[in-house]
Amino acid sequence: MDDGMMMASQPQIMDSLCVAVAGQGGDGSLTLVTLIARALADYGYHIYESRNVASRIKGGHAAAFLRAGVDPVPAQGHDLDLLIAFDVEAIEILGPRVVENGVIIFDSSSEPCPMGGLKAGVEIVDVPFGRYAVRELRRDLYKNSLGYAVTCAILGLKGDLVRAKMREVYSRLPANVIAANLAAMETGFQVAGNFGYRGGRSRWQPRTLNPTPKHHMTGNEALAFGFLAAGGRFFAGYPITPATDIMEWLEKYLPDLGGVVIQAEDELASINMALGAAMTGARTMTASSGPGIALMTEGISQAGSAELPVVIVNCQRAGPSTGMPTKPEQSDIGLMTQGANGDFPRVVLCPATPGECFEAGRLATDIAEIAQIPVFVALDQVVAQDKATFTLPHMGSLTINRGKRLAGTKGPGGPDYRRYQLTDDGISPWTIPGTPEGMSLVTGNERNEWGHVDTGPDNRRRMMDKRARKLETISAMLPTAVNWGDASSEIGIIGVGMERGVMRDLTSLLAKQNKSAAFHSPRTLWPVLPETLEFIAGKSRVFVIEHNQEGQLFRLLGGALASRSHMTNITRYDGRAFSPEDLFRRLHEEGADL
Amino acid sequence: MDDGMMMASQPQIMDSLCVAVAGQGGDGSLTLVTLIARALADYGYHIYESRNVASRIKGGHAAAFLRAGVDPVPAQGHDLDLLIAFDVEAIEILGPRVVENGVIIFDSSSEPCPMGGLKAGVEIVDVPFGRYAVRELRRDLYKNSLGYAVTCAILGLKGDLVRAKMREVYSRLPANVIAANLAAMETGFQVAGNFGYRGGRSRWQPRTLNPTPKHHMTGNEALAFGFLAAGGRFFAGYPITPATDIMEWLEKYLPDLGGVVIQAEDELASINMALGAAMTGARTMTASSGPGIALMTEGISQAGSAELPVVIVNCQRAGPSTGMPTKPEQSDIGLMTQGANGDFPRVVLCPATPGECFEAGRLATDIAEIAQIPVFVALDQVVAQDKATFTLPHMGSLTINRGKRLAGTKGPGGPDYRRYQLTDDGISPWTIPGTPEGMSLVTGNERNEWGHVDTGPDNRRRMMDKRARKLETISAMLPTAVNWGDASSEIGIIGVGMERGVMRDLTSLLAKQNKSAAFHSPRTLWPVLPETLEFIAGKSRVFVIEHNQEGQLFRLLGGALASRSHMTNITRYDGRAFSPEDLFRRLHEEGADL
Amino acid sequence: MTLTFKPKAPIWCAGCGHFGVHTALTHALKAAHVPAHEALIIAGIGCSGSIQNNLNAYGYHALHGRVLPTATGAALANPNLLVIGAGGDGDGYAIGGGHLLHSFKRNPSLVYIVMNNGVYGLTKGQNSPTAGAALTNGEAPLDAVQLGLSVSGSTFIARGFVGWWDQLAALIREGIQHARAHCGFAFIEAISPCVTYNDSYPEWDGKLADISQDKAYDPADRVQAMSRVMRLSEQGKLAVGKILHTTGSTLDQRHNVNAQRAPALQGVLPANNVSTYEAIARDHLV
Amino acid sequence: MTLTFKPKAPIWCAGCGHFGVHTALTHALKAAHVPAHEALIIAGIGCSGSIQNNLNAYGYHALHGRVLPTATGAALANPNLLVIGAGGDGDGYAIGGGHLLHSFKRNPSLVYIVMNNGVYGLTKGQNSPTAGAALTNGEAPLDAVQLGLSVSGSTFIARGFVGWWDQLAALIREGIQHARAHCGFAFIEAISPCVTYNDSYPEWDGKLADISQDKAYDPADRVQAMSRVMRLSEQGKLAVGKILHTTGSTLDQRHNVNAQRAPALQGVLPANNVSTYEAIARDHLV
Ligand SMILES: Cc1ncc(C[n+]2csc(CCOP(=O)(O)OP(=O)(O)O)c2C)c(N)n1
Ligand SMILES: Cc1ncc(C[n+]2csc(CCOP(=O)(O)OP(=O)(O)O)c2C)c(N)n1
Ligand code: SF4
Ligand code: SF4
Ligand SMILES: [Mg+2]
Ligand SMILES: [Mg+2]
Repeated sequence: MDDGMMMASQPQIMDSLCVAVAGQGGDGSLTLVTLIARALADYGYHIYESRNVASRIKGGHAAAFLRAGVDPVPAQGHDLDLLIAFDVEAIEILGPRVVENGVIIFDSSSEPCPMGGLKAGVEIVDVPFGRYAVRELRRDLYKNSLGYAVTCAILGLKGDLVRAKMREVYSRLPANVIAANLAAMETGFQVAGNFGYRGGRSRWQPRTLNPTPKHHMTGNEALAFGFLAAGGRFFAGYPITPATDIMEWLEKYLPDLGGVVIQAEDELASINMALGAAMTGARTMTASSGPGIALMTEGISQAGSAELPVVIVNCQRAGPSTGMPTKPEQSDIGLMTQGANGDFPRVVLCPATPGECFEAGRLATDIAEIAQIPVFVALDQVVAQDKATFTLPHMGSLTINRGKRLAGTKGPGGPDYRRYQLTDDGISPWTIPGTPEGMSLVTGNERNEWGHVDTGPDNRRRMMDKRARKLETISAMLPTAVNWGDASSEIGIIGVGMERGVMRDLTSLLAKQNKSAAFHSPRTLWPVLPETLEFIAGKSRVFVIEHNQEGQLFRLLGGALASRSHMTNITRYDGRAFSPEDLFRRLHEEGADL
Repeated sequence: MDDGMMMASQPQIMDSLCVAVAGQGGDGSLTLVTLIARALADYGYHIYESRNVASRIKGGHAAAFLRAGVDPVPAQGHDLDLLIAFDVEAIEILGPRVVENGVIIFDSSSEPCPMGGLKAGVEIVDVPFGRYAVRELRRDLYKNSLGYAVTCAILGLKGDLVRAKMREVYSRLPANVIAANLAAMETGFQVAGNFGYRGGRSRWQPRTLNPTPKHHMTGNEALAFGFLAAGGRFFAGYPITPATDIMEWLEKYLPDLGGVVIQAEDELASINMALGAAMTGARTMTASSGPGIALMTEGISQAGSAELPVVIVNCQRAGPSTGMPTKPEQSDIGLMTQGANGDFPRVVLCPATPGECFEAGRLATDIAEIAQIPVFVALDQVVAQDKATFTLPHMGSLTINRGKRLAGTKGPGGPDYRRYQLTDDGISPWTIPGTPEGMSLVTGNERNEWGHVDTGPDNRRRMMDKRARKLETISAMLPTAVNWGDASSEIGIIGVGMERGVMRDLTSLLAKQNKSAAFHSPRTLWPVLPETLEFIAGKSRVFVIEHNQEGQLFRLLGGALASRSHMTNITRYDGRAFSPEDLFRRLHEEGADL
Repeated sequence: MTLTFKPKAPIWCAGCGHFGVHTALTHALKAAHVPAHEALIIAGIGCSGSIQNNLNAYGYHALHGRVLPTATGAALANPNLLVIGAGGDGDGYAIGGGHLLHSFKRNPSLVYIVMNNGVYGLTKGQNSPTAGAALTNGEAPLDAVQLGLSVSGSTFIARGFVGWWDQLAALIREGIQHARAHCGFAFIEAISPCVTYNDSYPEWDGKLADISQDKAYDPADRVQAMSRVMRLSEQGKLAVGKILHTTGSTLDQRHNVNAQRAPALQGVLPANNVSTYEAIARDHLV
Repeated sequence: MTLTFKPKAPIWCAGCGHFGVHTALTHALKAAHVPAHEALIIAGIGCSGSIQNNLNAYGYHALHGRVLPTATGAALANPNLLVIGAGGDGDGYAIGGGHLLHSFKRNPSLVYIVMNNGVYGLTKGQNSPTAGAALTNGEAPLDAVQLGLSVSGSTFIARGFVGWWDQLAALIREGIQHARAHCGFAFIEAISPCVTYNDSYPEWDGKLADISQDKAYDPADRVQAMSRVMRLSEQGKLAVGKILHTTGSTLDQRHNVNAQRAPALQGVLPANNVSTYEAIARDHLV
């Protein structure tokens, strides 16, 4: 390999960078991406990480992605600057996405790199990982450490920093494992050198940005933190992809705060444990994905009927049924907004970024207790598991609102205490079990103010109306949409969750062509807020972008009285996110004048 | 009591009659109504029976109603001609509904009949049932036999016929019990005589109509029969009001036909047993009400994904959650049409009469197998449990359609057999386990044509599209709406299930005032059929009548693209049916120009 | 004094066994000196599932079959409460069977009373899992006591009969003490006939074997308890009395939940926790 | 010959215990002479729940925890099939625990194989109900064999170890024969370690007690079987071998289901049943 060849041109200033690491599940692509991300973050880059894995433990194509930028990164990009491929399948799937003059680091242990389908000028850095790693016990880790050094050399990152980061990331591993990996890293630097990447010669040159420390979390983690910071102290769950991380994160932090995380025997137990805890006044959450949420619907209806505060997180994955467990979708919108027996007030929030997830976890906990209702937080696999840099709010500034919760040990104050007192705002003051003289009956049956069963028509109507009024009462608390772009454009584009990021990228793509549109990304899915209906009414053409087949958001908006003669639905349900280019093309196909 | 007084006027020709029997749960009001109904049916009357009971075994106000007419009776009426009241509460609740010059038979054993709130000229026939029945073991039955005779005397029914009917209805009881009740009946005739109802003197005079034998079934029973007649041979269920009758009816008839009825340990087991049986090729059904259906949603999504034919009956009761188990509602429309994880094709039928229930049971079974999808039959407690006379279709004329089911033991024909073969109509030919060389993989995961897991984006899209095409394929089989009234009227009225009957009564009520409207009662809830959207588009004012709070049908129509600027929603959710007068008043309040 | 809800009179059929459970429970609560506001009765759905309306305590009407997860959530969130689950055999052994298994295993400190009448009362007489073989065409009835003994984490298992009222009350009292002392899960099955749909009163007298009469019986020996109960069952008899009483790891212990440290008892104002929250935030810096 | 799906190679991690179950099951099917098209494998969700993709038989991927109701429905609808449920310990003992209980009680003629690795493999390593006390901070693991013995309707209970491959295959074969002879529910637990998340291979050798070695052991004696298993468990040992083998009322018998009379085997054309349907219609005349 001509070692001077690629070095002829000046290194490129790194304003943004897309990297993918791919191989078979178990190859540890995620670890390698984490290492690179940490190194880039030290330069002050904003980071966005995502993954594409199969629903199995070892084997199957698995990829991890990293996008870094000088500005906050809204989504995973499509084009790759650098690909680290551990096998031929990785090249076949991701090779075509490597840009002209991009770099591929390929594990040539067993086969040479197939060149078909690659763009012009792509440089192949051939590294026989297997040969180096063959004697090592933790082969995956070793491969990653090697690849890390090669990558960092190509990116032009400072060796000291690169070395320090690895020590930091591996700090909890046994000393001999650390030593072996540090050695692997040095081997990696040598390999890179063989390709000419040494002595400060590199393909990229990182900027040194204002290195303000940033938080780096997945949506799941940020959501769990928001719940915890809002005083959430009880979580009952059952493992399911892609929601398990929430339980695992809380298991790490909640017990120290006197909280409990319990792994139930199934989702019926999780939701009902949550209801039992909620009744005692603990702020309570559960989380699952489609199949588990389906099992919880009876319990959610019970929360609505018995007026118990509970937060339910749904990390949506591709259905129907078991579907594609590791792939994103937004196909439980009907299930969450309308899928339970009977009428009861509920709220469905839909944050789109880790920062919004933190806020949604916090707010959902407040709203649930204030209105004594079930509150959903709807994520999709992308929002749930992609990991981005952002800044958490100042912890000292957080507050919570316990609504009409009466003081702990004191009686409820009035001459009598009725758990289901009819009130103008629909919310009854309440006190928790253990309060002397606060005894109450809580029930999922229709009942009178005291909690005794009462199916008389007048009582029934009053109780239904009381419960329904709650949504009006908390309406001002519901998070409003994020709007951007050209508000005066005749074209409106609507999307939630994972569509937000690609809509942001689309904005930049349009800007390059001096075009624009009005973007509207709701953060409350249910009730549908008037702002969304107004946005729709104010445009001559509206596109609703969503990840499901039936157009569940589109239908929801129609059901909420939006006139749809000028609305077009753009759906996708193949388990893959839109790229801005995809979206642009689809909009064009639908006649968007963009 | 002046025994001549009430007899002064001529007996009234009985064209229609409304009777209520009420007391505490366990008083046996239903038995008495059955006896009277059977006697009237012998004269050729059409009969409609309904009930209003509490969710407890003994005690609590419980009432049974009977409406008889020379024409088919569409619904329970509001006004009562005759009330048999076993306690004061019954008078308080139902007394005001007795028409001027109506009759009340009152059990005066413990208290005199309260007269407040009764209309002018209501005759009170005081019968101290307790005094007569005190020595009897089966006190309830005894009371009913006594009340039966008193009632029949007042109605002017022939003594012989009345006596014969009792023998017939009680035929399976022990001889001593029958004897005691026949004696009680004779006592009843004497009591009636004391009030002047003897020797052919009566308040009413029955017509002798064409006594064509009629079938007399509840919606639940007729639905179960329709399923059985369509070759339904497997039913798995779990008791729940008001769906249990379906299981009990099938337990009586299915085993003789080589079928199985299994009471599962819960609804998760019922739906999954049903799926297991469906896979073997047995025509399969389950039934429940809101709470149980909520538990089944994961399984229903599995049927949609794995392409298994199953019929799910939902006898809707008032929610949310446990709600009011014995009261009617239509508040699971969202749950059935959109309440499961992911997108999949499904059908929701909504019959309104026992005759339609038979047909829905039959058709649902066919559609499920033809399209290999889950098919809901949505009833409400009124449609499910009210009992009416009608004529079943000629059994010899029934047919079934097994769709693309391949012949039992033969191979599937082609050179290869793919369980999920991609076809133009979305339906894959299938063969059942046990077929040599027909081996297949059936799964709720996304898979390729062979049934192997495949989450590749192209395969995914093709499979989702294939499944979605099924609805188009079976669209011509979906039952269309019943339309009546003045098709050219500017005012349209829409309602399903229990609203049908009251809409029919409203038609008569309007006719008396020389008014009319266009009535449209869909029999398919999902997919929303174009005929309904056309009906809506063709009117200048449309009223959607439904029994729930949120307007779930209204929302469904909006979600299906109906323009709703000229639509008004009339909802009720107090657990009581509309009377035609209620409905007329509500329509007026909403500005209906009727 | 504040006026809260007034307990109602039971709505059961005259002669229903559940009256006996109601009386026994009322007495046991009194005998164990449980203040009314510290007791939380979590009832199932069924005729049995209206008992909470008739007691002077906090009451909750759970979903059908979900008494135990609900009670577990409540007991774990606030261990100062005495949580008493109460429901039918359909509720507890059919739809709730999986939760029963896991409650024996988890051993949360709460009481669970199952009113066993061999039938679904409220839905009008279908067989429950304890219906006798004569009703089920030969299917053997479930014995929850044997089931409980087979799960090695269980600590307190008893059975009483509403006809033997004082023993039932005493068993419930002991169960309450077990749970209140945070020793774990106290399971008490009460044979409570349904006079309307499965009037089994006449049968029981000859069928019940009161194990407490045997002074040599040691409820701490699980293996012997199991053999005894199984042998009796082979003879067509049902063991009654305190069948198992032992110690074991409890759910509350494992989660380190106690009067000071429990979800419902924490000061959750963010202001009180700023430094902890900041430390967590720091964990996520890059 | 028609071409149907081709079984795939397993996707488990190298060394996973489930390979052993796959091999044992393949051999048992062959040894019991089950034609491929008569076997229906109903798998759960989990790493274990992909076994049906690797076998030459009809296969169904059930919902998580619902192997047994699905299998019961299939076996009852067509008793000519050999229905084999197969899944993980999370699938079968956690979310599916209630169904297991009721399957022991109902005794449907089918085989159920649980691959017990003490862990949720597919969701990456959470504790399953059989996780050892060391992992659960003291919570006693569930022993499904004891559970099964405690339900008096159960008829066939065995446990094998993938390390003792031939015994496991023999147990499965016997279970298949039990089910095919319509003698009821054949439950076989296979100890099948997860090398990735709970590598317990080293532990098992000393811990397993092979009860079949004892010639005096009588698998027809439920009470003795229970005592033996419980005593072993007190000594920290797990009984392996054919633990219970007896007779009892089966679900198929009670529903009068057999090769002639079964839901999936009826001629359901209305024309064949007109007189029966007319008789039913007559029952509803007034
Ligand atoms: C999910 C669900 N399924 C079914 C029902 C209907 N249901 C109400 S009570 C009951 C059974 C009651 O039997 P049991 O628990 O033994 O109580 P009992 O009435 O005998 O005291 C059933 C099945 C329900 N309420 N919810
Ligand atoms: C209703 C539902 N809840 C949760 C899950 C997620 N899930 C998939 S596999 C699994 C557990 C697998 O453990 P186990 O049954 O022991 O099988 P193993 O992987 O260990 O073989 C879980 C919880 C699911 N698919 N469905
Ligand atoms: S039906 Fe049975 S269980 Fe229910 S109240 Fe009456 S006697 Fe008791
Ligand atoms: S994770 Fe464990 S159970 Fe799953 S395949 Fe790997 S070794 Fe087997
Ligand atoms: Mg019961
Ligand atoms: Mg496992």
